[in-house]
Amino acid sequence: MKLVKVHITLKEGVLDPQGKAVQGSLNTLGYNKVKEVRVGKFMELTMEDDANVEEQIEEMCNQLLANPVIENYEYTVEEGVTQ
Amino acid sequence: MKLVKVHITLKEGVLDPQGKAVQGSLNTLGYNKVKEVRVGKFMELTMEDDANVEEQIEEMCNQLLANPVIENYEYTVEEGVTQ
Amino acid sequence: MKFAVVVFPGSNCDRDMYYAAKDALGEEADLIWYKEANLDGYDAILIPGGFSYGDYLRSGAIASTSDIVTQLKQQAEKGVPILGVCNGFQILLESGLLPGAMLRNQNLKFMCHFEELVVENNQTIFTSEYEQEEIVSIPIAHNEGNYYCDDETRAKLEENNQIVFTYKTNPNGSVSDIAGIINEKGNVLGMMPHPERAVEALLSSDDGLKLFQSMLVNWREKHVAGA
Amino acid sequence: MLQAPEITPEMVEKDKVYQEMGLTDKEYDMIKNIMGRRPNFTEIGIFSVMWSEHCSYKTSKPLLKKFPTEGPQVVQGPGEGAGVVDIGDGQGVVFKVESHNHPSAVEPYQGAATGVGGIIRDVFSMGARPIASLNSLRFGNLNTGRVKYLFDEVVHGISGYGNCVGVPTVGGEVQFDDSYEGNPLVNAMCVGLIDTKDIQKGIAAGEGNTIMYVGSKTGRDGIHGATFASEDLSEDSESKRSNVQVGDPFMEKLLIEACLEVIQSDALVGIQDMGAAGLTSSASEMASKAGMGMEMNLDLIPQREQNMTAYEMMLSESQERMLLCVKKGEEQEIIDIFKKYNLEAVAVGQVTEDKMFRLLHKGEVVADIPVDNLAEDAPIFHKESKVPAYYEEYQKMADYVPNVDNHTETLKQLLQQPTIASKEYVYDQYDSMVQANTVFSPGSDAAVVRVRGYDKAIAMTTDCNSRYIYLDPEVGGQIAVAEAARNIISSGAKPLALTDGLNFGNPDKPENFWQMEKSVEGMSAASLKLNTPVISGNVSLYNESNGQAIYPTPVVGMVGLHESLDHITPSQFQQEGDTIYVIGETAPEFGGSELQNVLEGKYFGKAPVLDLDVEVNRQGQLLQAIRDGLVSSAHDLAEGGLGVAVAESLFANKGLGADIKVNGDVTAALFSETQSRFLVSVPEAKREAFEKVVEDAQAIGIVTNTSKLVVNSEQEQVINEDIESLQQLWKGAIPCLLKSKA
Ligand SMILES: Nc1ncnc2c1ncn2[C@@H]1O[C@H](COP(=O)(O)OP(=O)(O)O)[C@@H](O)[C@H]1O
Ligand SMILES: [Mg+2]
Repeated sequence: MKLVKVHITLKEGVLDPQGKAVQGSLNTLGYNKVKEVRVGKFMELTMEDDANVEEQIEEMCNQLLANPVIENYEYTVEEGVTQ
Repeated sequence: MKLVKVHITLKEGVLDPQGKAVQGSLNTLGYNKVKEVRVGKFMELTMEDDANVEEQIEEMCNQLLANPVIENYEYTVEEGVTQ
Repeated sequence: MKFAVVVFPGSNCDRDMYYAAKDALGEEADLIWYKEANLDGYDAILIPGGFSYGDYLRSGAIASTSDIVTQLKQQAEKGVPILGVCNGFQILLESGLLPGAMLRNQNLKFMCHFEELVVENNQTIFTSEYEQEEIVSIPIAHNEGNYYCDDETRAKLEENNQIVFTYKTNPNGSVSDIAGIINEKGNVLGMMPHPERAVEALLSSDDGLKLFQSMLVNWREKHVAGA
Repeated sequence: MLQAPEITPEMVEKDKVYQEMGLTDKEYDMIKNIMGRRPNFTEIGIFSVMWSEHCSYKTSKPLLKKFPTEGPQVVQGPGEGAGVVDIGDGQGVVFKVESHNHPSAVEPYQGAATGVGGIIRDVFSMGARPIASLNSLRFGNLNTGRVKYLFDEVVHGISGYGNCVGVPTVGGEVQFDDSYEGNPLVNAMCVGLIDTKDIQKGIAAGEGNTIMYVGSKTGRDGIHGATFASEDLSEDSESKRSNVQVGDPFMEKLLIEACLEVIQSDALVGIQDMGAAGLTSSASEMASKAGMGMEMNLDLIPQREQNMTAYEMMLSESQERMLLCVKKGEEQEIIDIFKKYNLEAVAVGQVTEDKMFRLLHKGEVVADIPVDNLAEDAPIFHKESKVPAYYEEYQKMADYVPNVDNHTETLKQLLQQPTIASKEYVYDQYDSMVQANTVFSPGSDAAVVRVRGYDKAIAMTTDCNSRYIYLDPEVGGQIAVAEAARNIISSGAKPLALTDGLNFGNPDKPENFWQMEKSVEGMSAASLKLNTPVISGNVSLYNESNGQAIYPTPVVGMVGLHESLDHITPSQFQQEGDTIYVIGETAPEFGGSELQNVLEGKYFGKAPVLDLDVEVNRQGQLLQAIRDGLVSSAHDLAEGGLGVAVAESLFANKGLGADIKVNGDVTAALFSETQSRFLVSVPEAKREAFEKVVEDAQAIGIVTNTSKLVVNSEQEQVINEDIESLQQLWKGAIPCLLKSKA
């Protein structure tokens, strides 16, 4: 088994209303050191071992997991626990 | 500046409708090696340097960023770029 | 009877709630902007639906950190009736006034339509005008109405009769078909369906009116001499 | 530090930089003439957006002049953010439709979301509270993954934005045709309610008055893609390139509440939203309309990104921004109101007398343009028009005669046509009830929203059968308006006025321009006859992919008034024993019909005939019958004809059935799409009175309690089917298509 961790973040310059709202709230709560917040997604995929895992992940990210028009993705592959 | 990366994941045992849906779609698209998907959040906070950054992050996570009833959080602190 | 309707940035059922109390029920009501709020002197507090703070992060999460929630907790402690509908329910969960949390609807879609609810407990100050097991038609309109709690909490809710409304046909995946729950003390009710949208036959149903009437009847019994 | 683009006025001219911005050589010369010098990069950018079709209507203006725009009910015709019609009691209804087609093709969720946001701003910038949204959507057929994705994400975007801002989405339409495959249409309509004394204008009047900016900060969103076309693509330019506009409905909700409070302040002179061409169009239009000039200091513009150039700021289409003109010295009052909502209003300039549009940035004048040339006096071009060959061919064709032997099966097929099938999958995702005024949510002919506190309600609908318009733009244009009016009438309201969303292909192709011209003529004729003037609208051209234009799609958004809540009439049968009537004769008309599509897989031939006098007469009589309390339900006959209309009338109230008898050719009786017809149910006791009021009504059957649809011809029984099974097919069709593998 493989454990794939995918990080999906908004491209630079793309408005992040959610991040803005979270930042505003943190500032209101008194956390004034917080200057910016960007909110993205974090996905963990458990995959059966396969020769071309990486290739598949690339494809999945482009096709479904990320929206390439506004998002970037990054991923890592770790050895997962076999159940 | 510090760059704080926060990972928020659903607790084990909490059903993840979004993860289930993503897994379903991936399987439909032919990615049959994907056995499980969990969807969480990934936040990047840019913070001014401060002695007790870690303490503040803990607090922010508990107070707002994560909901302890359903979520776990983890974070790392990196040196960020000073603008 | 005097109702307070708390308005957060992004609340959007505030006026609906206000009109339900004022026009449909015929009692006094004030819209109260969250910043200026003083909740003293109200006989009941209504937390309306909508998208406080855009529902960003988690529905109700950001609103639950605002100062007014401290006041809400005090009023709850004093026994003042508090009704949270939809986003109001989510705020009550996020602030810990009610147990559990909301997940996204099982089908991951916002849904808006009438649902049949079962009145599971008509022994509360919010439901005394309903029959036990009465089936009522009240609309839902939410994206995150999939109520979740762990088994222990659920057992406790059941034991204490805290489950007030269930869905006849579960639309969103909620644990035990839960549509609305009350706190142990019996004065804080949270529900996803919108009773304030069902107070006039012209708008397809007035089944929600009895909820407001129950609040009024119970308030009168407590406060009006000779009632 | 980044300077203003290092493209000199000389380079603009020599390298024809303006061409990449969409300006022609001729237009450049006109601009040079106006300026009396070579325009710089920022200035030419400003001209390019203001002279674009979207802002200037340079090719459509001559056509739009044909629309009737006046009537006693019209308070505000075309020209402002949205039109206004009178509904009595000092109140008005404000409405407009807007397209967001291209943004939705690129990023469907955000494209649709920001489309909804944009039209809502148009309405509240008039001073009205938005009370309802509708939309009109077109996609390719649901058989490719991309089309399904576009469909799902557009709906999701409308739902995500509309639900959050708290404006109920109460109606709309969705149709599917291959012509929209690469170029979906997303038209959004918003309806607002106003006390007519509160109507605001987008003007910057009064020398020295202050221009204020409020809302989201300006980023590099949606800037004219031309900017970086003149640079090599490098890492650096990639990161600077303009971004997809992202909507923030939460910000919009705050703006709605704050602006509605601000309009009550005497300090406010004018207010306008920043829509297409953002700061440029709002600012120059406000000044030009007031006969004034304006000076802005761009250093003061709230910016989301670093090192933005004047060009970028002026062309940015960041969402959720408003521009205000405020009396000098009274700014604080405005600032305080916005502050309550956690919004910052910032003074960025002032009104001048010299009619110049002057921009300062970092101590320099970066633009100085005669403002009227940007707005009121932008040029107009007359395009060539030519009758397309296909049209002449269709006109010569013999009438299409469909061959149906099993009417039950055909009815089932029709009910599953995506265009006819239930759109519940779509509208269940919309909050159609927020504000607690929705009497009829999606699923009826027209949506009905009551006016709280009064014995009246507003009916609204969007309609456009683009197949008819493709076959015959003039008749099709008439039909679009007539059908919208039929929907309003069926609900028991009197049609008041309409807004149009003109979606066409490239107008430089004479055949496309002919389609535009003829449909506008048809729409104009019908609006005039039906007394529903055009009070606002939108034009979207260049809807093509791979050189293939969409079907001409001039969407009609219509609003009507119920003068009493008692007039509100459902479109579905209500009770057993009522008599079922069809109003209007049926002829065998199948050109452009759904039946033709089912049998032939395409649309061809002649569009159905429309007689506007007959239409007006029937609509008037039906409305009279409704107002006299004679009618239990009324539904217009549209796609799929009588068969589909009867079935649809049975899907709301469980247990009801219908038993009807048809005369003559069964296929025509059941599936012809002859115009100007209605399906009405009337209580037994009211039959006589009803027949006196409505001349062309024929009783065809009765509402039963059998849960069955039974149709007999003169010879035999042609349909005997459980409603339940018909309903399942109708409801399941779209979800089923979406689930099936592409
Ligand atoms: N995109 C949409 N948004 C909201 N409601 C819709 C949409 N599409 C269709 N509907 C609703 O579904 C119902 C049927 O639509 P349609 O078949 O176009 O009706 P009609 O032929 O009577 O105009 C109407 O009530 C309409 O408002
Ligand atoms: Mg209709």
